[in-house]
Amino acid sequence: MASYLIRRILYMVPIIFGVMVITFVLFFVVQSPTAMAKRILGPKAKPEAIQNWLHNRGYDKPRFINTQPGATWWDSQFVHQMKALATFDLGYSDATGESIARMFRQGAIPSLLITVPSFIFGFLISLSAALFFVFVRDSRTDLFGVILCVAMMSIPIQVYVIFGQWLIAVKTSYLPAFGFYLSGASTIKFLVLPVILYTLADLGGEVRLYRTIFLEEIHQEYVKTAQAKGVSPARVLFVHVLKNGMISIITLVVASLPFLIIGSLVLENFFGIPGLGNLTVNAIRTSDFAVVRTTVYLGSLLYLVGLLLTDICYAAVDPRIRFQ
Amino acid sequence: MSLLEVRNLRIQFVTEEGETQAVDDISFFVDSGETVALVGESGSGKSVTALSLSRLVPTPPARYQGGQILFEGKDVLQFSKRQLQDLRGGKIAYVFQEPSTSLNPVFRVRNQIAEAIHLHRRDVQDVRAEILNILDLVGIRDPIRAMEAYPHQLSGGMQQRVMIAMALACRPKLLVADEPTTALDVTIQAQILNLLRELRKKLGMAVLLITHNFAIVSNLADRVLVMYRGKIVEQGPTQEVLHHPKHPYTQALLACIPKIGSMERRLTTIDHEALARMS
Amino acid sequence: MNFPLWIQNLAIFLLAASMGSAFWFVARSPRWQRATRRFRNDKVGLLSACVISVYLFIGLLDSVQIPAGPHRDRTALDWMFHGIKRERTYSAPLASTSYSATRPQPLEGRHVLGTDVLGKDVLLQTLKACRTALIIGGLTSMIYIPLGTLFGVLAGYYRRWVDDVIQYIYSTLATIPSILLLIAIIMALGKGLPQISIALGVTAWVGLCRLIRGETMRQSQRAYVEAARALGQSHRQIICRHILPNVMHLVIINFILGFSGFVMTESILSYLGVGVPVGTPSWGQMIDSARMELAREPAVWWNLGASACALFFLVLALNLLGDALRRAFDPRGSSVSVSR
Amino acid sequence: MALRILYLTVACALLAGCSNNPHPPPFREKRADGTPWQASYRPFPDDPRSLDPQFSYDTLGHAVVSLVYEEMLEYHPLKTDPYELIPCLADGMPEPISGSDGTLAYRFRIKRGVYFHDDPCFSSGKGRELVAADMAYAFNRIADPKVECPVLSTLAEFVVGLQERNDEAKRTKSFDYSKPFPGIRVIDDHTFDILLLKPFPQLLYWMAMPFTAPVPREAVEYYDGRSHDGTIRQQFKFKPVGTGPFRLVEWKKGLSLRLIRNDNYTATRFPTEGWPAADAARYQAMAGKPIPFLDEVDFRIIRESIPAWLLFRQGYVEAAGLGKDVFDTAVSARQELTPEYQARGVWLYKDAEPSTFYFQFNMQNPVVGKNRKLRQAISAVYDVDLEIDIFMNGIYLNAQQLLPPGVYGYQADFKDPYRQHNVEQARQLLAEAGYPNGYDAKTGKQLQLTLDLTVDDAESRQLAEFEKEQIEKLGISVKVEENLWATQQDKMDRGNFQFTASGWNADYPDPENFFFLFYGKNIPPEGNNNSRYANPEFDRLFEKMRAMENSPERLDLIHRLNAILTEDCPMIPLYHPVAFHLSQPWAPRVVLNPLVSNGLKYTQIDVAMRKQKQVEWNRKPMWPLAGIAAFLAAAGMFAYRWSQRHG
Repeated sequence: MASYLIRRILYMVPIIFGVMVITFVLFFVVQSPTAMAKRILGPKAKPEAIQNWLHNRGYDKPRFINTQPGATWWDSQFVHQMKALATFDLGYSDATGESIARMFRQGAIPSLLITVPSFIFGFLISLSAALFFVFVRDSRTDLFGVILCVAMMSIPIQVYVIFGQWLIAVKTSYLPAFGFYLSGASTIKFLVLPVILYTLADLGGEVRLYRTIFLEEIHQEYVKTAQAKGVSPARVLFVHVLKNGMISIITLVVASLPFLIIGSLVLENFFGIPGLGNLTVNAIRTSDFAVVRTTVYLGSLLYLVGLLLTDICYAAVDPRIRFQ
Repeated sequence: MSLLEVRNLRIQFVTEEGETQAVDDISFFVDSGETVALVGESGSGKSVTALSLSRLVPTPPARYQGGQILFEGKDVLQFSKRQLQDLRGGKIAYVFQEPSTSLNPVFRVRNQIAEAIHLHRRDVQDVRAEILNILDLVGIRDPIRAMEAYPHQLSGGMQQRVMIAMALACRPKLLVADEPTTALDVTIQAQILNLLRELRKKLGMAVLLITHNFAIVSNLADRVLVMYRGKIVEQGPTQEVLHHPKHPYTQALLACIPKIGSMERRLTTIDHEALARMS
Repeated sequence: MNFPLWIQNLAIFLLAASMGSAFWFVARSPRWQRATRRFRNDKVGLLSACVISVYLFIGLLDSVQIPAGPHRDRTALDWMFHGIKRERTYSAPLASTSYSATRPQPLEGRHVLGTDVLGKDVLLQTLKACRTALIIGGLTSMIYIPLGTLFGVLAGYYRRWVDDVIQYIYSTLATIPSILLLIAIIMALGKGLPQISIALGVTAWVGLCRLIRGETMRQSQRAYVEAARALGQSHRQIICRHILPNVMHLVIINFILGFSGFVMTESILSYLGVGVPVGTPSWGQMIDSARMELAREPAVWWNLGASACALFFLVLALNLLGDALRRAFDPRGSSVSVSR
Repeated sequence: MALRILYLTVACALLAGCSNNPHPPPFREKRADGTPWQASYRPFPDDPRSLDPQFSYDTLGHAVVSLVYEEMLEYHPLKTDPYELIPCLADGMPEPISGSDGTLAYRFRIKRGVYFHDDPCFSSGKGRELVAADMAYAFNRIADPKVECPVLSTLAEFVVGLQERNDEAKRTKSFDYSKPFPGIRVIDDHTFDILLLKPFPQLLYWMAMPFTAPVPREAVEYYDGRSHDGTIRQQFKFKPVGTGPFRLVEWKKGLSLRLIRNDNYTATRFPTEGWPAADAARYQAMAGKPIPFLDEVDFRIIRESIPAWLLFRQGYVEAAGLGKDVFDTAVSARQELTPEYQARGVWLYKDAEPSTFYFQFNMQNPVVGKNRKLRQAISAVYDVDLEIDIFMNGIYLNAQQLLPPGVYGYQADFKDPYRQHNVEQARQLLAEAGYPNGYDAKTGKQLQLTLDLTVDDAESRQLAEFEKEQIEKLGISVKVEENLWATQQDKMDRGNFQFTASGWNADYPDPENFFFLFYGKNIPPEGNNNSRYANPEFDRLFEKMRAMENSPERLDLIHRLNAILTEDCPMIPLYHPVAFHLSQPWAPRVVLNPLVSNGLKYTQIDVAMRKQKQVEWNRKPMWPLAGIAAFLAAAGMFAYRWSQRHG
């Protein structure tokens, strides 16, 4: 097990390197830091100020290889970026000069407060709904359910948010239309609406996916065996099929766990929740490349963590898989 | 009264591609303690017949169009869900073709057998002892280890023994073995067939053996039913059908039998190896 | 980078033509015939196909130019709407005065779905956006389907180092969260339909490639491929005659489901400010504008209503069609992988 | 079943009981004397980038900086025509002095008894008194390359020593703060002179801008963003320490900035004159009173305009700008409040801003730069009134010149002959320009122009589409190039564009601050002349006008400058913004001058009225609860019957 994991982690090293190269090319070669400097210092800034800004951040160095006389060849933006990312020195926001590590630490909590409950509710609801539809499979209810799921998937998340905000926050005054602060139990009032909407927006897809997974299990031979044993349809579904289906589902779900921390791009911005999603959208809007590329990089790392978790999870829940 | 009597059973399949008459007006019976073989090529409707005995054929796409399935004199087609669940496993038990997929991969062998016992034999006090007992009965040498194993940790022959153990766990009156050896190595096939024969003697249950293999039939069956395109085209005592087939289909089928002798020779040569793999 | 109209039209045409010919090409195999038979009995699938045809038809209408008089780039669709006048600004559906609680002014004409901020007919804008959606879907498909299929088949067939290289490329791309990669690419390339399509294509081929690679590996181990190999057929022949036709259905299902994904993604991109360029009608932008418009008093709902409905029905139909095709090819639903 | 009903009731009660107030509670409920604590909640569009007064150069930064820091001078909060500077930290207006050696200088006296905020950066924890050395330190900071002061080069042209100190620091790669700043002559602790290189009447305006705010050296050195004894101190730019009426006590990024009253504040009081006669009673009550009135200012960061408006409607923020989408809700055709908002008691304010928006051409571009008639044609075809009507609620002022109203030299009755939306004239001009009907007379090809814009949201997108369509009325084709903000800036710098939309907001109300945008020596990278307009005649007049005090002669020069710009058309003036603002009934606005960014120090609110209105405006209807209950009941029924059927 340990050696397997080490091998997996080693395998990720070239991938991380690839990600770093891609982000570097996208953010440094194609977009010039000079434009960024203008953005930060304001349109009225003088060229010296810009040169100064670039110099202070090392953006005036050559891109890949330093060919200037007297300089070491690795004294370049690329090498410095690689080094910084590899050592988790996330640097400072181009826009505010704040420590990115600190921004991410602060943003993670609100994001998790939205995503974790949505994830739990969403998971439970979709699991039950999927089991229900599988239980009544091939009936009118099932067909209706599938169409409903697809319909829910076909609505962009913005429409959910626009409608939810309008209905609950504007028309009824039950919940705050906007805003967020951490303060014990009363934080909940800010979470209710985003959590509901986030759950709803993902529900259709999840139910449909879980339903497909369970349906596939339903056609397995062992289901026939169980029926022939005299096991009731409910027990067949909720014990035999559920346990088998859960293997696929849990591994899928585990892979998405690390992403909970990123939060929701659209939702957080609409509700003014200062999470990582909001941070990212804002960075995109203000061309804060330091933050955007860190998000890309961290997102990639999270994905790889997800893959690793999936492997571990498989080993944990599927008796058929044992690491050699 | 026969243990099982099927009268004029008709089953139709309705799919997007049209309707198929899977079982077309068949009648037969199985007496207590008797072994009956249902023979036919694939697609002849024999599996559907077997499954329909406890209404395991899913509806839709299947449709029971008519006839009766009398088990101990009661019509299975009129059973409630509750009665059906008692019938299945409790009275009629099944052994399927492919043991590797027919066992639930994520439950231990113990749990799978225990489930059957819990469902039909509430009176059993020591379930664990009973499981060991049954596993021993089907010839598993290290029942304690097998009990705690997951199906994939067992060899094909062992898996099929577990299937049989599971079927026998509730002392059924009728064991329906749906091509129980097709998926197995030739060497294991013989072992499983021997096991079935012994068990039938020991437990005195009736066996309905579904197969396309006449070699098995001649070894095991008292009577033979030959099925072709959903109809029973010939039936009678085994020796009579084998040696004096009346229906041309039966004659054609018999012509395809592999030489029994050669099979047995190979069987003896590979036996040790297979045993070694099993333990 | 902005392609002239005829190239965009070509995208739509190629889209329709390639779909048609792909069907025709593979429809002879028994597997496809079985699937066609099953599909014919699938009411939901047929209905979805009809809905999609309507969208395609509208897209085509808006691609045919009728150069008449001073209006050089007027399409057939514009021509059909030519009687409808331009207003100053918002007006409600079928209203006779312009939208305003306090300053209503008489309108030039009646508009079934009202007008938008610039006084354009919302119905026409909604219909014109079909073409934008089709072009995004079409151009993207032209990029990602050949890429994904080719690399998938190569990786799955040749294995060894080819597989390693291709796997490395797509693992790396898949590792970057796709929405961020999309935004980064568009930020780097600039705005525009082709750029969006390239970005979408770069992120979308990964999924297809992985799917095709898996299926190719499965097919390569089948007896008929072994047999072909034994008969001394070249790799190219085996790939073209045996492997490709047997993975084609996955490509088509993936294409249809992917298409709906692209249309949805466009709306998110518009929200993030990296959507289609100014002056290109698109549902995503209409939905994005709706946030502000909905807060007006009285609310301007028709923009959101029209665009969200148009988007909704297309995506719904595509999803249902994809499902129906999957059912047709695989009645017992044993390939979960397609749905991810 | 009974349990389920109980749950439902509890859930409903919770839902009904919970407030939709999105703000955290104020720091205190009551003041020390028992009167209500005045906490004001203000919508704030985004985090400021920096609160370092010498660095910050954006409206958001200034909004906070000007409450925490103060400068020698400030604008009179009530006078707008003309704008008037009054002393703030200075004890009286500065006197210009000319030395016998021909040097130019201004002498400032600092008020006595002005203290910095109490802060751990001072050894005693108590704020120290402000002295002249702090001003020298502030100017040293302007010169320090590490501070990145954006106006350094502008000031360096006039103030003695800035350039040298900057060059020296660049040479030695470190800045020696122990050396006195040569441009400031400290007479005593409360008197200093600023020495000038050449006449610079605009200096007084600069002395009212945050760049020249005195900064305590202790704070800059204390807040270094590094770890000391295990605790990380903040960076100075996030932890301002000034002499102003408020102290920043909490800044949660993306959420809020919270300031509370500086109890030691004595520098200024409410003005005793200058208010409009119509509102005399209200102002008289405040005249001469100590300020600030508020105990707490809570800037709530709300990036989207819709939520900000919703919160205003619900009574949870004190002020709101009127965006185009909500304009009709609150303002009627006669530009008055609608009955609903009149009934609410809301205040409406109309602020003409000292800004101009315009199209600007790249004069170095071979197509538009060399073709004056083409530029004039575009000017003539553009329907600014329609744009104002659709996008600016019809309230912006149609601009005919570069200078906005209120700035010295503005000509109220001036009409730009090429800016009258005359399509016939436009076609005529276009034909004369060599493109009859939009087609090149020589090659027969349609003229295609590229308009570079920053497009980042729905509104800017709609506006871009409008602008494109307007110019295309000429028969030419316009391609809108949508840029990210940074890309747009980059193009401006490199001159890599044909024409673009732009705007300028007055730093100070002097025509110099507008005309320098077209001064030939200000062509990038030297300055902000993004049009790259170079006209020797214009430059000569500009230089002359710049050094003059206001006089009829100067006025004449300004008019001539304006005439040159109008004829040459390097830019097309579009409009001067007029912002409509609403204030809640309990928080009427006091300040009338749009140049004043520290208006909150004059503001007060009626807490009791706010409480009452908030309840009134947030009544919760019962129908959604009934709906939810009905839905749950139906679902329960269904589940029950279904379970009955399926055993």
